[in-house]
Formats: sequence, structure tokens, C-alpha cells
Amino acid sequence: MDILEIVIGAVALLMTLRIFLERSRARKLLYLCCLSFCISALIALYVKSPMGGITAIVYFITSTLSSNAIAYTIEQTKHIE
Amino acid sequence: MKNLEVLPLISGVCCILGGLGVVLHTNPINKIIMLALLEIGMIGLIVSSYYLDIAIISSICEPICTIILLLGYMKYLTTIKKKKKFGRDLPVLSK
Amino acid sequence: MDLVQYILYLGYALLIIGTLGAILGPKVEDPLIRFLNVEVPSIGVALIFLTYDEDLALMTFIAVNAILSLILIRALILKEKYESE
Amino acid sequence: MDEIVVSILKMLVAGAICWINFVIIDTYFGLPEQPGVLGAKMIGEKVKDIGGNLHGGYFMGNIVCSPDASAGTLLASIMNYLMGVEGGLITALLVWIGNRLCADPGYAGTIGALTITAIISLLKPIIEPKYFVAGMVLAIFTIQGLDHKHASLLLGKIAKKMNRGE
Repeated sequence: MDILEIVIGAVALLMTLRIFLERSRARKLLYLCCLSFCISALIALYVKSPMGGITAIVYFITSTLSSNAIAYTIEQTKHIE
Repeated sequence: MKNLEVLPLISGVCCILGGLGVVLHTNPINKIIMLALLEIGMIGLIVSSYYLDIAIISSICEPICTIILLLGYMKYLTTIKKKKKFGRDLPVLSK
Repeated sequence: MDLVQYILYLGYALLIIGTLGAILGPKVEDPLIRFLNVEVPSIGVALIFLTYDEDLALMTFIAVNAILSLILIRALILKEKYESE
Repeated sequence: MDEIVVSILKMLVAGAICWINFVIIDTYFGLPEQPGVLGAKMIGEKVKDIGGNLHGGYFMGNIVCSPDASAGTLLASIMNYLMGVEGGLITALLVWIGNRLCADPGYAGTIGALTITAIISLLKPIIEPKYFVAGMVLAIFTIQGLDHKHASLLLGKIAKKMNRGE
């Protein structure tokens, strides 16, 4: 194990626990964004080939798309509830 | 446990906490956020056994599934609200 | 513990959690919440496919799962609409 | 033991460089001014409710809702670690496509990727590119993960100093 992977892993573990324990819905999305940064960096440090870099880029952009949709729906359903 | 790397450990923690979170929360948007956490764990485990093409396919299919669930939730919510409003009005109209 | 055994036990754990949660979880009378609980064991099944090296089956399962959720959620909306009329 | 201290120092220096890079580029392209999409407005108002600044909240919401200079910095340093200088150019193209998918103009992401490529190719003999990957994770952790109230107050102060947003 490298020292860099241990630091990134500690940050990711903290983010997972804070997503699980947070009450507010909007602040869960902020922690989820930080977690996807960590996982994207871990994928690139684990695979160590150009295909791993492509995987990290595709994963990060699609996870951003998904959290964009969740935030839009929270704003829309605030008026209905 | 000593020959595991960092990525499988983090992904396993994401899977277990995400699964418990989907079951224990009761608001549907909270459940969908936890489902995103669970899929993050699944993609990490697929990458850690070096199936990179399936990881790309899976991470493309994940926001499609999320968007379908969110659109369905909005439609479901408006249907239930409309039913409650009609349920109060309709007997008055039919009399 | 080996990586393969680790993923296998993780898949079994997700299957058990998801199945119990879909039967007797909190507020499960609402059909949308029960449908969202059912998504958990499907990911457990995907992890077990990953353990036995069935890569083509895994890819098909993930792609079909998105389409299946479309059909099921359409059925839920139609049921609510017909009950209100 | 001495090696670990040196690598942690390198990581902290790389993190400071990444932090300055993406905060300045994002503020210059007007992220704190107005929310780009509808979800960013909601996140900014929720951050204001817990006692933070509104424009710092818009900044954090825009980072969540579309890949901006922060994503450009992380992905360009990943591809520089794996492929060399050509990877940075490929990243700029892919981040631009991702920005267009999220309904954003997409200048901040590409310019952030190109700037960090230039910085890494200048500093390559001293700090290797893999320290920039870990440094970027630490930099985004101080903004999105540690304490939302004080982070948004700091971002609002920087935006006021650069004449973006009130």
C-alpha cells in the first residue's frame, strides 16, 4: 500500500460515514460529490494504464450527470410537497 | 484481509452502508441518493477485478436508471396529489 | 481473505439485506418504497455474477435492469391512475 | 521514515497549487455570480440557511452540478500521470463534452485542464504527477467535505475581492 492511497482512502471512508449520518438532503449531495472525486482518483491509482484513465473520466462525468438530475428533482418537488 | 488493496475495502464499505441506507430511509429521494452510493460501490468492485469495459458500460447505465426513477417519482407524486384533490371534489359534483 | 471470496460474501450480504428489507422494512406499504428496496438484491445478484466470471451475463443484466425499472414504474403510475377513476 | 515525511510535504504543496488554480479560474469565469442550473440555486439557499454566504453556496452548487475547473484539474492530473502531456489535451476534449451534456458553456473546465497541464509539465522534475492527484482530493475535501459554513464564507470573501458577485 502506498501512502497516497491510504490518505485518499481515509478521506473516502469519512465521506461515506458522513453521507450515512447527515440529515439534510442537499448537503448529502455535497458529500457525494467529494466521494466521487476520491473514487475516481483511487481507480486511476489502482489500474495504472491509459484505459484506467478513460474509465475514471467516464465514471466522473456520468456521476456528475446523475447528481445534477437529483438536485433538479429536489428543487421541483419542493413546491408540490 | 492483508492482501486486499484500498479500492476493494472502500467499495465494500460503500456497498454495505448503501444497502442498509436504502432499506432504513423512508423518503424516496433519500433512498435514491443511497442507491447512487450502492452503485458507486458496485463500480469500484468491478474495476478492482479488472473488467474495465463492463465498468464503462455500467457507469453509463447508472444515470439512465437514476433519471428514470426520478421522473417516475415526480409523476407518481403528482398523481397522488391530484387523486386527493379529486377525492374531495368528486362526490359534490356527482350529487 | 481472497478478493473473490470477499466479493462473494458481499453479494450474499446484499441479497439477505435487500430481501428482508423488501418484506418487512419500514413504511413498506407504499408500492414505490417497496420497489426501491427491490433494487438492492439485484445489485447483489450482479456481484455474484462478477464472482463466477460471467462477464457477458453481468453486462446484459445491468443493461436490462435499467429497462425493467422503466416498465415497473410505468405499471405503478397506471395502477394509481386507474384506482382514482 | 524520512521518505514518508518528504512525500507528505510534496502532497501538501501540490494540494495548495491545485487549490489556488481551480478557485481562481472558477471565480474568474463567474461561478459565484449566478446559478447555472436549477439545482445549484437550491444548494446555495440551503447553504445560506445554515449561516453561510449565498455566493459561496452558488459556487459549491455549481461544482456539484456540472464538471468545472475542479473536475478539469483532477482528470488532467490523472491523465498526465498515466499518459504524459497528450493526456491533458484528451481530458480537455472529454470535459468539454461533459460540460455540454450538463447545459453549461464549458470554458472553465477546458481552461482549468490546460492550465494544470502546463503547471505539471513545468514542475515535473521536482513533484511527480501522482502527488497532484492526491493533492486535488485534499483540496476538494477542504471545500466540500470539512465544514460548509466556513468554506462558503471564505469563498464569498474571495469572490467579493475579485469583483464577482456583489
